[in-house]
Amino acid sequence: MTVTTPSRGVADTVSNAIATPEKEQPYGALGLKEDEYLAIREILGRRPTSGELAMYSVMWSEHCSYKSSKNYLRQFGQKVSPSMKKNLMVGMGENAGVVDVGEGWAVTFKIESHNHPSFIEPFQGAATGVGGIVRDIISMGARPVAVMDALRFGAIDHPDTARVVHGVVAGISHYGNCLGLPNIGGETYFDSVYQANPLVNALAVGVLRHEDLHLANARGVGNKVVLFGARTGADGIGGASILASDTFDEGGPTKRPAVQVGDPFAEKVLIECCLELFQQKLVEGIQDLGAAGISCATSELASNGDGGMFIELEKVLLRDPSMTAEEILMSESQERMMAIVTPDKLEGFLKVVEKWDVETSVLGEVTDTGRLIINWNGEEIVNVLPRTVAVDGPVYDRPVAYPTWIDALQADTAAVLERPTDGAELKAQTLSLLASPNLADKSWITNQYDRYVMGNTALSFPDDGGMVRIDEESGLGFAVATDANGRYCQLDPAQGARLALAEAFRNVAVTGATPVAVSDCLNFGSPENPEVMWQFAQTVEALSDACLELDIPVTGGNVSFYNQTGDVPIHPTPVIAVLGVMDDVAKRIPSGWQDEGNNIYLLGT
Amino acid sequence: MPTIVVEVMPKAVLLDPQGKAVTGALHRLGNTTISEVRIGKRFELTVEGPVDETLLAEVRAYADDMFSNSVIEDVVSITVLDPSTGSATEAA
Amino acid sequence: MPTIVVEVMPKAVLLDPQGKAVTGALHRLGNTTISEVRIGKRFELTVEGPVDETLLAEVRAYADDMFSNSVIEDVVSITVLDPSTGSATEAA
Amino acid sequence: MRIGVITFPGSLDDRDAQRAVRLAGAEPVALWHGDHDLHGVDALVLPGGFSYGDYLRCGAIAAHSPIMAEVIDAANSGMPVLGICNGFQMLAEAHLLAGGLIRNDHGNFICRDQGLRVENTSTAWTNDFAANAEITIPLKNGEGGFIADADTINRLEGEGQVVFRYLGVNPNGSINDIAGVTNERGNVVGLMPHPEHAVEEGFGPDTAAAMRSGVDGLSIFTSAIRALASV
Ligand SMILES: Nc1ncnc2c1ncn2[C@@H]1O[C@H](COP(=O)(O)OP(=O)(O)O)[C@@H](O)[C@H]1O
Repeated sequence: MTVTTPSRGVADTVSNAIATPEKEQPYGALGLKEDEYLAIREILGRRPTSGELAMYSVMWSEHCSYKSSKNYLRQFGQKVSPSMKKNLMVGMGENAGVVDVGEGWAVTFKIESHNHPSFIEPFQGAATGVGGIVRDIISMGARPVAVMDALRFGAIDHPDTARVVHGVVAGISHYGNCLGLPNIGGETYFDSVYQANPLVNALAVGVLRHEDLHLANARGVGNKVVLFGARTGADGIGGASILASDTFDEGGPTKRPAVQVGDPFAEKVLIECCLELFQQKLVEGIQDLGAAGISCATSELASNGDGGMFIELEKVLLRDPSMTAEEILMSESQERMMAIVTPDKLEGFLKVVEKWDVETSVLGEVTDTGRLIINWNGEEIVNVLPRTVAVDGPVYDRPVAYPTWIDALQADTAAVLERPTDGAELKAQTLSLLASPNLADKSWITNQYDRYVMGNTALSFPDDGGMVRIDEESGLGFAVATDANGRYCQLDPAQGARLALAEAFRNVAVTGATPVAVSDCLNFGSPENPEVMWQFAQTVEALSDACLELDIPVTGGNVSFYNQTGDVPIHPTPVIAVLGVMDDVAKRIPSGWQDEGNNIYLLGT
Repeated sequence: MPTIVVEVMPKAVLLDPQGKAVTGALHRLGNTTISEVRIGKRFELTVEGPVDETLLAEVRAYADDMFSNSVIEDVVSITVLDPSTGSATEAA
Repeated sequence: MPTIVVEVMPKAVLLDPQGKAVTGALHRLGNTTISEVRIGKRFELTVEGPVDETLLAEVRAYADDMFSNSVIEDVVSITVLDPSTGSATEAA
Repeated sequence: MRIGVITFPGSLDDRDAQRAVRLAGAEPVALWHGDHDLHGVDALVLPGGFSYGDYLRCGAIAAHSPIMAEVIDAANSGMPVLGICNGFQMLAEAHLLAGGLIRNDHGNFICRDQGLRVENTSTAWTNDFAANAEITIPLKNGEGGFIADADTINRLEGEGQVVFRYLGVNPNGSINDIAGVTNERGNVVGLMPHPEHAVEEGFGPDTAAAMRSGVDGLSIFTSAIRALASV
């Protein structure tokens, strides 16, 4: 038997992999450790094909596999009371959590990071961050109805800060406005720890009728696997694994082409198209394509389903016909979705996508083999147990170490600071506080965001929480707030996390809404740094305990590690989002004095 | 007065959403022969005085640094137009 | 495959705020010789098959009607680039 | 009274415009850009949004939509046609209204509660306002700078075709603070600010009386109903 070396267009096949066990593979460059590579060989009983290696490498990256955080995140699922579960229609683990808000309505929301891409290309990085989180919301069967953004930038007077700030804000503005989603709030802080590692956390909220709930699973032998939306291109290849799992310092620019370019128009059309598909009950399962693209969508859909999946990869519509099979598997092209459709509904499905001018290709079908098999021009290039790619990735119990510097930091209290001694000094101090970037007016940001679109915004800038009407008849609505204070968390991660939760909870409560669910975006340094891991452990433990105490479930979120410049990690920054339910938005309570003659009360301790 | 023309295009491997939208419009209008449209920018710089090597070096730097974003765009040409002679000279 | 390049500029008599902003930026960076920057668009149309007079007429119509808005912009050139011969032919 | 609201791919404020039509007392009719059918409506609204991503020029690709042929015929035969923001840009691209709209002079998208003066109250969309009424409605756009050559501006000003003018702040660099214009006949009106976001108390712009209580936009829609009732 002659063995061909894989090259452009000719992929490394399974039989090729069996015949050439000794072939050296670039697992290191793809971000896999040696023992991880050996584990893949063990799972497969042979060396992986290059396509399989591509899939495992992106799916086993920190970003997709949560390998350093999984052991901790379990607590969110364990520390729950029956009342916390009562209104939860979908909990952690799906694309986004779903909460029953009454009257047959449900709300889904989630916050996610796009930090590293936003440093490399601020505009596109932040824009595609919004795009990604919105697709998570659509894939639950919901109409996205609002976005928020929690931002951290470097020192305001650093020469690079303007590039990042203006790029990020313009990117969020461009994508969110163009989707027609009101921006109902967020946060903006400047601190030099975020200099080469800004944080861009985007939150989206969606609403749906109970019966419209959709999940990401591929069930039913013979059902079709359909890819629709934008064409697959060579942008963002390896973006998830390389951008989100490794620090970049000097090596930055060489990885630049790994950015993705967003097309909010394509996403807007995709939203309307999906909603029409849902309304006509034309899809069984659905998954958005984000980090790890087709690798992620196929393996997750298959492992959440009850059988296997077979697809023919050459049927993927390409923007660049010279792309290799591996590149297609890894591409992070935006604005794509994958659906499972029963054969009898395929015609109806194709009619709807055609109406919206959305390109579509039927890639294959659900099988009963239990395996995910991918062919490329008639040859098998992937044959794996889907769970081994999507679910049973490596799990690490990383070493933790108490950061001894924290004692000195805590001892250095504000008590030692000099106090103003006269009125003039007090005035000067007050003025400099008011002028400090973190307290100053943020309207130069919020004025770039559309807060009116959809006509349901009951609260937004400058209120502490945003509020949106769901039902025009009854006035039912929801409120959301996000909060985090990295400086508190640096001093004491556990207390900082509790404070962030408490503040978001209060910000929702003061609008008049009842807090019902939490989503969190945990932004930390490298998990390979034991002190960072200690901060992370403290945070998750405290947060899960505090949620139990407040009787409010965590329904989903995101972990972003490797946020650091050189060896210096960012302050631990767990951004906490709290969702509340408001039975009638007409009764909302805005911040700020409303009417002359009102009494003023100070509550609490 | 001479004019320096700098042309910038989105990188070929990256998505050009604008171009995609226009391609779609042409196809809806019935065109079948134009397979792709990509849209970039054309900068016309009016220069006071002569165009010398110092200025061209400066313009090349602006082109790379300000007129284009090297992460997502390429400078495809820099040309000097001299209206008095009607000549066009490639300068990059 | 041949490429047709269409170039569009804002009308000279009208304000070009984008160009004005870039001019200002150049001056703040210390440049004194570039008196004005104007920013237009460059369309690259990839054509399947030969470029004939019919297609060029069609492209001229698109250029006037869609690629530019005659109220505020001018089509400044239409050029056919043939990669096989390396030639560039003015077509408008 | 049936008022059609056309949805283009990328339209965003179409459902809001339908709500405004309903709150004003007419029946909203959803129309689709790809149809050649106005379904017998009495008036038309081209809503705001980012049709076709606002790529190329805002409204330029939408102006080539199939339904625009019917819109142009209807406008030329006197039907009241309103273009809001992106809709205004489409009407300008289709040459139903004079001038063009370009990128804001400050380069950014801007969302704000905007003061306006209604300078022509004889159009199909402004007859329900008092002369020179000062109103506040939300404005939100990235390319709202109105531009035209000097002759056109002189003609628009001279003939009273400037319908809305920005008050206080010029938010985008529009020539002469022009926020909205009409055609000679007064049936076609385009404006950058969004009257459909100021039709319902609790969800509108802030006013001196209370937060989010502004409903000044409603009169634009009631004007059309009045105009139709009087023919
Ligand atoms: N990046 C942002 N995106 C959206 N809204 C923001 C952003 N930053 C701040 N805001 C909004 O600005 C207002 C004031 O924010 P902030 O200064 O953080 O106030 P506070 O300290 O009272 O929370 C809030 O309504 C907040 O939601």
